[in-house]
Amino acid sequence: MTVGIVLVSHSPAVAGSVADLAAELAGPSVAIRAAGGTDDGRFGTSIELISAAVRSADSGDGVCVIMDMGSSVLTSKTLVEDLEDEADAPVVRLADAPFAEGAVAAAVLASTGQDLDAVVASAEHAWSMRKL
Amino acid sequence: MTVGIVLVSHSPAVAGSVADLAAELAGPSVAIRAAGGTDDGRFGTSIELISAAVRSADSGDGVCVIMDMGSSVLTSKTLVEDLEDEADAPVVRLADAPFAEGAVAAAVLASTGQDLDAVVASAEHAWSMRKL
Amino acid sequence: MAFDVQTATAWITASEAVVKANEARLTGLDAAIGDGDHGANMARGLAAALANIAEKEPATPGDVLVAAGRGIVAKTGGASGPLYGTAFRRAGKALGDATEATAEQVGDALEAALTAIKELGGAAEGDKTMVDGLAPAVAAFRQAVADGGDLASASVAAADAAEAGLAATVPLQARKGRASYLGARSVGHEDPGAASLALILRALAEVTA
Amino acid sequence: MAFDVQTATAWITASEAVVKANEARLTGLDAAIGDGDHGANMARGLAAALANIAEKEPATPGDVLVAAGRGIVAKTGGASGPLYGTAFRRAGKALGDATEATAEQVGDALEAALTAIKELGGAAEGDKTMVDGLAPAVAAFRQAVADGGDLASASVAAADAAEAGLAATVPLQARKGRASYLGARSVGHEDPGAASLALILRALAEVTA
Ligand SMILES: Nc1ncnc2c1ncn2[C@@H]1O[C@H](COP(=O)(O)OP(=O)(O)O)[C@@H](O)[C@H]1O
Ligand SMILES: Nc1ncnc2c1ncn2[C@@H]1O[C@H](COP(=O)(O)OP(=O)(O)O)[C@@H](O)[C@H]1O
Ligand SMILES: [Mg+2]
Ligand SMILES: [Mg+2]
Ligand SMILES: [Mg+2]
Ligand SMILES: [Mg+2]
Repeated sequence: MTVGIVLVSHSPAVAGSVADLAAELAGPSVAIRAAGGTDDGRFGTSIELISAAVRSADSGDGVCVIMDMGSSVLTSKTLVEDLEDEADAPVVRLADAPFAEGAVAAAVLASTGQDLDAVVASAEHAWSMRKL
Repeated sequence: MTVGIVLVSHSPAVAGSVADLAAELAGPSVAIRAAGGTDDGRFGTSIELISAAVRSADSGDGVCVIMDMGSSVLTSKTLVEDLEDEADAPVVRLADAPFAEGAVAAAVLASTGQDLDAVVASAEHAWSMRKL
Repeated sequence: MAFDVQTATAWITASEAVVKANEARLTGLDAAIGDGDHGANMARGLAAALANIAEKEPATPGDVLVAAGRGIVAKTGGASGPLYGTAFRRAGKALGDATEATAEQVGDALEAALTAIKELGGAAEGDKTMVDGLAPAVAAFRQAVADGGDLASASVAAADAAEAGLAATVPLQARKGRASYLGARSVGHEDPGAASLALILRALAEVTA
Repeated sequence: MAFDVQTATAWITASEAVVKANEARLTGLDAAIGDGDHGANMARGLAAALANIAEKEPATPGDVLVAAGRGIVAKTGGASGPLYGTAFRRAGKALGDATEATAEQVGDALEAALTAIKELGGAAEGDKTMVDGLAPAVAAFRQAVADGGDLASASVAAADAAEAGLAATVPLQARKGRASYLGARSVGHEDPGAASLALILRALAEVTA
């Protein structure tokens, strides 16, 4: 069992680089996909990029989506609604989590074979992490 | 008055891309500097890169440093200790904040001309932000 | 006059045109308190709405709005995309399969749009968002219909209320979206989303006149 | 034998050599529960320590350790850099300007190193970090001195205790550093930082023998 991770950021570079950072720690067993920016590479969000990332990240065990802010959150919520009307859609859960910290926590936990609930919970638990 | 911002990440690409994202919202009045990775571009942290970024970000109103995790935090703490022994060192405060959300909040608040205490507080306040 | 496929299509066409004509103004408002892309976002989204309507050839006004909403969601790129897109889709669904929607049905559709935006974005009136334009517009539209007004006069009432709502966003401090990061510095500016909303409702008044 | 500039320099030289010889093993331990760079980090940091000692030509053993610490902080690149670097600097400062530090003074310096690591990293014993090697080592060193042992025998006691501490990290679950993200999966492996710490204290025992 390996839960997939999708990182949705307003910025293509932020989504991609945080995906690389999380992958460095989680190792190759976890599918971590970036969906950053608009479909023409500007700052913003594309529901089609998120949808493609979710389908690519899913291996049947579900996908945890982590968003940075604003349009990333609203567009991801809209995708979840759309998937409800679709047969055989991947199981998708949005994590309410700090972006970078949640991504690392979720990816590492997914690498240990935990299920979607546990992966989402670990991302959300990152709000209670402190650094100093 | 404009407080400078330094973003310290284990990953050069994460620090740089989050700096660009924050700059997009904060505008050109705020000096936002990235200190990501080691001095030879690997994943990790370099006290010399952080020190150079802090000096470059400071315009006399102080610098708010935001770290992602692990070595970023420990190395930034070590730099602050070192600066205590230095005459005319920039005034540096470490913010205990979620990396991306704290960076955006701090940069936007700095753009409004608030002082270092307020900028650090806005970054730290990002822990209580919720997305869903 | 009733709200049929032609009217619905004319509304989206006129909305696209007026947003395009005001693109620089919307972008300027967003540059002041956001990230300066609202004009481009809306122009792109409404162009995609028109393209999707042309492709789908919808048979009811409800389906016109659903097609518009899908185009907007797909291509806008900003927070306004899922918000307006979901709003148009819910409004379209609220019209059901009516081929000629009454003023009362259009009022219900606008109400559904408002509910959709509030649910998705979590903003209340006073948060300095498009909700501050749409909420008074829906109320004015329904009041006009209750007072015996037709689609044309109710749409004028809605557009007037949206413009008043836009003006009322100036002294507000943003509590949702990017502008909320600015704190007190968001005060003193019109909200970009409330500005585009006023343009779109003025377009409705014009095509139903 | 006392702890003088030659002995201090020999310690760092031997540490660099033994870490280099064990680089692949340290990296393998870190690959299992971290990010697989601890061997490279330590090799780089200790090489910089030697380079800085050669450049500064320190006149006291304390200054040797301070110079080593600065090199380690500057070049290691991982969490081990500020931790070991600050530890060596604080240990060096604890030696003051003694030219021949006694076993007791070296014990105080090791204690200062432990305090520095705990303060900076916030880890306690049992969190599966280098603290689990250093804490029992410091206690064993001081106990040996209290029991009348000299620098050589106290250093052997410290190295033995660090190796036992390393073995004791295997069943622990990490609560600090990258490995803590793994939760229960960090159980069953030696901690990389505790492993490098044991090598460095064995090097001390060898140069003081
Ligand atoms: N959560 C929300 N609820 C309601 N409206 C919102 C919300 N977030 C943003 N908006 C509206 O969207 C407008 C900004 O749209 P736009 O600039 O296209 O998106 P972005 O902020 O992603 O760049 C704001 O002026 C506001 O009216
Ligand atoms: N907060 C901490 N307190 C004490 N030791 C720590 C802490 N964080 C990490 N370590 C030690 O550092 C070692 C990892 O070092 P290294 O791999 O060089 O750094 P990084 O984790 O940044 O890649 C761990 O095995 C542990 O012993
Ligand atoms: Mg915008
Ligand atoms: Mg935008
Ligand atoms: Mg490591
Ligand atoms: Mg590392």
